[in-house]
Amino acid sequence: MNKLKEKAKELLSSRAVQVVVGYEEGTGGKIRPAFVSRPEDADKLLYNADCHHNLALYLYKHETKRIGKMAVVAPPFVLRSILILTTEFQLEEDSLVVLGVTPEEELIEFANFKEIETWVNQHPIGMKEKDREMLNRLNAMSRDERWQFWQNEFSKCIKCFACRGTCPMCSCFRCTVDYNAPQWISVGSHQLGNFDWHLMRAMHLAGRCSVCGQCGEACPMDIPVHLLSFQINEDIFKMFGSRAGLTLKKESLLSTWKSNDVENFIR
Amino acid sequence: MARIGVFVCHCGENISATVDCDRVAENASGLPGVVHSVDYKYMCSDPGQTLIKEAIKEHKLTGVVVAACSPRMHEPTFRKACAEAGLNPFLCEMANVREHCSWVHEKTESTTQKAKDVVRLLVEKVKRNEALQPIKVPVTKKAVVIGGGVAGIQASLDIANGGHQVLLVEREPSIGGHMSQLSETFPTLDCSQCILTPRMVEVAQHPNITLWSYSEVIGLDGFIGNFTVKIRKKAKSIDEHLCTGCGLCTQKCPVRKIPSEFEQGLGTRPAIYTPFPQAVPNKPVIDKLNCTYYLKGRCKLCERVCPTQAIRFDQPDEIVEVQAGAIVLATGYDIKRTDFFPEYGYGKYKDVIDGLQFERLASASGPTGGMIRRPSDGQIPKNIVFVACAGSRDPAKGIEYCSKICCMYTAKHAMLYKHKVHDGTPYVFYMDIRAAGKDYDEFTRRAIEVDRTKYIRGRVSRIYEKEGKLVVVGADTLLGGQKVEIEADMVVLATASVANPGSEELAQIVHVSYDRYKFFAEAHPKLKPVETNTAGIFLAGACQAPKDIPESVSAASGAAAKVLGLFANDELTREPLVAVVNRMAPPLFSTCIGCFLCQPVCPYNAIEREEFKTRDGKLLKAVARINPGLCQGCGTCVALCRSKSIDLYGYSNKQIYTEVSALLDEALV
Amino acid sequence: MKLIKKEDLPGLYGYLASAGKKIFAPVRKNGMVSFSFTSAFEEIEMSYIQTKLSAKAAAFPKIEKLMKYTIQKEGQSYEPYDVEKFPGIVVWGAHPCDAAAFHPLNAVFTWETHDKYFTRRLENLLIIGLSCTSHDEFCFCTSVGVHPGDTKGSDIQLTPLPGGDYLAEIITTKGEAVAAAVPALFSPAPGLNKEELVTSVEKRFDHEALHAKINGMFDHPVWKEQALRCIGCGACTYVCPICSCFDIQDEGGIFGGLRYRCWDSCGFGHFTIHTSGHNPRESQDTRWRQRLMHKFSYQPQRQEVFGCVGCGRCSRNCPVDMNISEHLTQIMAV
Amino acid sequence: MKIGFYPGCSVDGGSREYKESCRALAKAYGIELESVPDWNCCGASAAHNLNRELALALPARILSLAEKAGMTHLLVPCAACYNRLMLTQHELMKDETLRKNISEVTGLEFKGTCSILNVVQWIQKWILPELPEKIKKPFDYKVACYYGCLLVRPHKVLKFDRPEDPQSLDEVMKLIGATPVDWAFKTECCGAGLSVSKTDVVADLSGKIVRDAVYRQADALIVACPMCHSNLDMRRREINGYLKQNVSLPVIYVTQAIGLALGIDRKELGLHRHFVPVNLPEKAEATK
Amino acid sequence: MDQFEPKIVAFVCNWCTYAGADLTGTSRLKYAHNVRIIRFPCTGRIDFLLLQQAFAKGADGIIVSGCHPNDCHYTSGNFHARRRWMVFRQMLENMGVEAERIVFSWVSAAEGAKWADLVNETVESIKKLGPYHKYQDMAKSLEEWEVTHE
Repeated sequence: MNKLKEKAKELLSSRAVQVVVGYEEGTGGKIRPAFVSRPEDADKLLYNADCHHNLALYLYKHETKRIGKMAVVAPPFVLRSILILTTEFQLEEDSLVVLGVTPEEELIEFANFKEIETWVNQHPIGMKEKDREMLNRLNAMSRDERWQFWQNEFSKCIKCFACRGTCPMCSCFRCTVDYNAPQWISVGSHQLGNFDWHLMRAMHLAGRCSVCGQCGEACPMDIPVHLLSFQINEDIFKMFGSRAGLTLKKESLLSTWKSNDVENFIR
Repeated sequence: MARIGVFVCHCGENISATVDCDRVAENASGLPGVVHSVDYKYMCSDPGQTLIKEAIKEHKLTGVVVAACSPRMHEPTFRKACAEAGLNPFLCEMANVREHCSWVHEKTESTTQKAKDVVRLLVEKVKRNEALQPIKVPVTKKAVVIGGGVAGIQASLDIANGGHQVLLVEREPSIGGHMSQLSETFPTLDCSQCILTPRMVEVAQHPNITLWSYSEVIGLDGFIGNFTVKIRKKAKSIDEHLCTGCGLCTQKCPVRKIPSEFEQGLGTRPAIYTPFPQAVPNKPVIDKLNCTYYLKGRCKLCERVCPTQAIRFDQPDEIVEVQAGAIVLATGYDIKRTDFFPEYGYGKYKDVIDGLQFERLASASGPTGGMIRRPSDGQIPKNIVFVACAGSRDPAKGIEYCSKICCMYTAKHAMLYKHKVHDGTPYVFYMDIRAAGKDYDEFTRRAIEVDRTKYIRGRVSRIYEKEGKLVVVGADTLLGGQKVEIEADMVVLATASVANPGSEELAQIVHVSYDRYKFFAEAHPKLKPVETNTAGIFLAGACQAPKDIPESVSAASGAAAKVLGLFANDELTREPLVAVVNRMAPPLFSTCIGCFLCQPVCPYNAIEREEFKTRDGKLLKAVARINPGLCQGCGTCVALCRSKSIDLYGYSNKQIYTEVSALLDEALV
Repeated sequence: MKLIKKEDLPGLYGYLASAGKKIFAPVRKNGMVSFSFTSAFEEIEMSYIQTKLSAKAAAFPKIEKLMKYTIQKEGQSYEPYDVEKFPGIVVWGAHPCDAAAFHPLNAVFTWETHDKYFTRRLENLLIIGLSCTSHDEFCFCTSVGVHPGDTKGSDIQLTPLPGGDYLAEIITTKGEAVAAAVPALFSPAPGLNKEELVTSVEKRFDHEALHAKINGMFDHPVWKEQALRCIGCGACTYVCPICSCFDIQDEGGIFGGLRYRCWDSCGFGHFTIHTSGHNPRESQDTRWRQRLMHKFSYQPQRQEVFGCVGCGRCSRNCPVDMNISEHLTQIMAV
Repeated sequence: MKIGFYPGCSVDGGSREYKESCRALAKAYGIELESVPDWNCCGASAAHNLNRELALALPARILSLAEKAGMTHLLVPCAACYNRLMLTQHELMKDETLRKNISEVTGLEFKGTCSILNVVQWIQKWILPELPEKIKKPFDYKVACYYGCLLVRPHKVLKFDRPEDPQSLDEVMKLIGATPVDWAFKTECCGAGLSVSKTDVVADLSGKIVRDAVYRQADALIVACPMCHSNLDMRRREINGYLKQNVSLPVIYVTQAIGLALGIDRKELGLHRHFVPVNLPEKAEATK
Repeated sequence: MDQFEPKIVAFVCNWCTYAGADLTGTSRLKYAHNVRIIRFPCTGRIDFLLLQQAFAKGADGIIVSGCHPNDCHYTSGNFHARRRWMVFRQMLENMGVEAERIVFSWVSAAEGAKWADLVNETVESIKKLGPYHKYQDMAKSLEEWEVTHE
């Protein structure tokens, strides 16, 4: 990881970038996002398997953008997010230096986003064992059991929107849940409001999710919301053979179609 | 506070027979916001309409619900009535209690209940309707026709004869297209040029037609009725006003060995040339890539011989912008060539030629004066093989479609050959004979029965040269797939018809969609064959799909009719049921964040990028904007927009959401 | 100072339950301790450092229904919920920070207007406090004037003894009433120094000094710096025992519905947005500043209470580890 | 430098000279051909038209082993093997579940990271670059390049050369000084599938190939597939019978031809192993 | 309770299915009365949130119907819709919602009879499934909310 620190130092002292968005150690060994704008602070940057925050989130916020040009420490899921955000016009290639980090914790630099595209296609992201197990458990359930499972989980929800806040793909300024003409989704965190919210969110992420799992990590009430996106992501791959974040082509799953999309339920 | 009027129609007995109309009206009168509710025998009758008009005035109604037949039947009627009473027509809605209720159910309580529900639903909707103004778009009554083949010519003439200005833009030095290259035409075997050239001349002389040959469209802005077309007029290096077309220069030009495009490379032309004798305009252009002066800086022989000093070596390309109300695309087609068929040795063996080349050989004005001669040694071929479906209907070659014209022209070629070489034997390899069309099948039968053409049902696997012969290896599927080998003197490939090179580029320039074969896509495969998805842009001829002459011509006339229809009005009035992206004060400008996922969703390319900038030009925000001239109001973008920043007039989020809620807000059954 | 044996706690629980009280106590469910309504003493978790959600829900639930309304042609009619029907609630085993939090919360709901829903719930509240015998790196109560043994806010305060029994301090008349009702459960306490029983939380800063300093820091750059990683969610405010912001909503159809209030958060970008689209707090740092200023500058000024009891929940539950005590310490340093 | 090498049964056995000439070439370039450890049958013989799972599992195992051995490139001289390996990689890469299933069968992970090269691709990548300066004795002969069916088809999977009229071998031959003839049988079937069972059909099919090559006055047939070779070389007696004449036209592997141009010893190239003796007309020594 | 009469909402496009349902009427074909039709310009306009809302408001079944593929008045609205429903339906399955209560169909302006059959079949199948209590109870959660329900 010294490579990363050195690179960050170099970028900052050469003023190539004004801030490096990365990871640092927080309270009690927790990992948290870090914003380094002085070369001497670069030493606190780190990267390891516990770095789960999806830093792509910060790349388009005006709060960070106003600091100046950014460099970002980018594990594979951040790389995918960067591609998605680029296809959605939320990022410009020239406003960003991407410091890729491989699961082996090695630094990879990219001359341009095209290279990122190539790289992510050569390096599929595996699902965490516990998530894989949970999905298998859910799929093994009867539908009523699944309903019950999610009802219980959602009953914990307090509508703090940490899942939304921490997700780079929730790039909307005004979320549908904040829209009140009409009030599509109840504001109160009662059972219906919670259910509608989580269903709507999962749908709005379908075909756009970089499967980083950060929404689940962020939930203070330990609701595994990320599983909704993980599962549909798998289903979408089965149905359409595509995964989000692997291309710079501007063709989001639900904004495109094929005349030969195969479905078996329309009469 | 809303003041809604509800008017329940009996439609004679049609509704009242199964629906208890007065109870429906009474129930409606109990709904919040309803200030007036009546039922009447015939709402669409004059007295019925008067009833509504008076109620609007008397009760100061802010919305009207007519519970009667299907809105597809009488919505215009009642909206007009409201307008006459001073109520914005878009504040009138219809509850369909006939087609969807009284006619499909027996007389029961639930039927009346259903009527009540539907009325309640529309009352809630109409409360949220907005007064809308129809969109008016001025129309520039001038058409630009792109492509001067037979389709372009026909479209231009029809529009011009309709009394409107036409600008015909042709890429080549002359109009005429592929048809001018043809010898005879099926199924009548009349000479192509004889029927085409008069039309070409008519174009040149028509007061309403401006012809720009040697020109290309390089840009298009605007929308239906209001296009700005950007055109490059390539330098012809001559002053057209001075040039008389005497042709002296073309005779004197020392560079003579340039393969002629018009002759499909079977003949040659000089560097300053007119493609063919009957060219329109019949004035030469200088081919800069081959002219000695442009290459080496000396010669200028043409300049010296020109009696009118019309040569202009320093003439630059000219870029012109033209205003137009409608565009007709008539860019035609091309055929597959050269090493696309390595197995047929096309491009390798001189005597393996394509259909257009054969047309030139057979043409009286062609390089051989109409004699069928082998390009290699000028011998008259005694055995000639025609290969139909060369590339067409061949997934392996990536061309799955049928090129449509080959069956017919191959039969024609066989006949022409037989008429010129009586002792020769024509063979035709084919998959199926597709001769659907007036006098078409009779024609192919003639080729087989009268002219004794040997038709072999099977495909050719390989053609190779051996001892001066072309060995054609194929199969005869009617003989149980037996292998056939024919030693031919000449082979003619009916190569697949494909989209013109550059059609994709043009499609992107003018924003029309195209299919996977790069042919332009019609707006609707059945009902809108000459329209494109972009309003105001129409299709004529083979640029949409392979077509023969009569089809191209009728498509062209169809397109012209559409244009004339459009030009019949000074301004377009469009229902304002269009989508709109919200706007608000800076620094937000809109809740749209400009992800532009809506752009690929729009079938009409109506979604544009609007940029908000600081005074010094720094980009603050880019958001979506919907061009009301192009939007057709399908609302797909509205449903897709995550932040609900897009809404659709007439079917707004508020309206529809309320409909769903209102429906179920009370017991349905 | 009394003693209550651990085997007598169920008795106390039983009495309160039989007295028709709903008992709101820490319960451990799938790895998470949270205040919930219990039906048996066995459900209760007595040894915990901090619950996920605070006890504030007992008086300020995440959803409080205010009234029913109906819409008829003639007009609308309203039917407010009857606060007299509110149940009596016992908050069982609240640590001193949670117990202390009801005071500043009350200060908000009785400031200028008198919120009948909250105050009635508070009146019906009996708080059985539980001194802290352990803490974690997030606890900083001592820095904001609360102490792990404090009895402020509790009616009865229990302090765990090594053996498992509890010291019981009867603080208020409410508490006395209970003790008087079940005297058998309480025995005289052995002479013990309570101080030695409770944990000691290191003091990181002085809240009065902080108050004095932060008042003048409105335009200080530190906010921008600190708020950079904040994702603008509401986790901190919803787990906070004092945050009291709420939203009011109507839900229903064309013929009527009901009005309720529910938790809201100053962390949300839309919290202050105007219809025009203008937003007085349009960047996250201004929202973060608002949260701290409100707790340590405005509330002390206007209501003479601090908006923080140092329970550390906001930091424990922050998805990006916005550690409040760390930030406050930093603010003291700048 | 090291490159993965998958001999397969024929190159390892009947067509040993092919392997020998590959190795000889490699040696001349200081390339080490490292055989895939514990390699198995590619399934070209029977498996691929009997049992799909087996047909995929066999090559998958080979590729997995290659990956495990850290091979980034794998040279597969036999066109049949090459074809099987390519098809398998194609199938598995486009279907995740299938990939999983097959991995379970082989018990080895399959990543698809190893790029498979047929002999021509290998030559293009590693041999051509320094070829001109290495040539000792230009291979100055008229040659008929015979590609056979498996080297260039199916095109949508192999993406190698033009399926109907391939050119790559001709290009290589030109580079070593040979003159490729234009002929019609580059990709016609040699009857490999029936090589053992129906030699009369082989005689017919291969016979036509040989005949045209002779008619085009070729001095040699150039091949890149052991199947083709054995048919055109080993079955020459039947072919002669079919053609009713004795044809002495030699059949030479592309690797042997290059080897000769590089002046590598005939024995090292295994030329002595052919059934049809390779005696090319002596040309004026043109050493450079 | 007497015979269960399901509440069914139909979301249909204006150009094909709405017209098709009109044809059912003009041909006087009878069908079950349980369905209420809401008219959209195109299936592409139908927001999945509306389906959630319909269930929440107490619908036992939903019909979504528009133009056959390639027949869309707007050429591609129904293709977009199809993808949306493919994903949405799967999502409902994953969350344990009884997706078969939503019946998707292509009904053209010429298929008056098909519309009648579609409605009747849907009503029958929903009757078999019974009222969608699960969802409706969840929707009542606010009315039944008590602070003691924490």
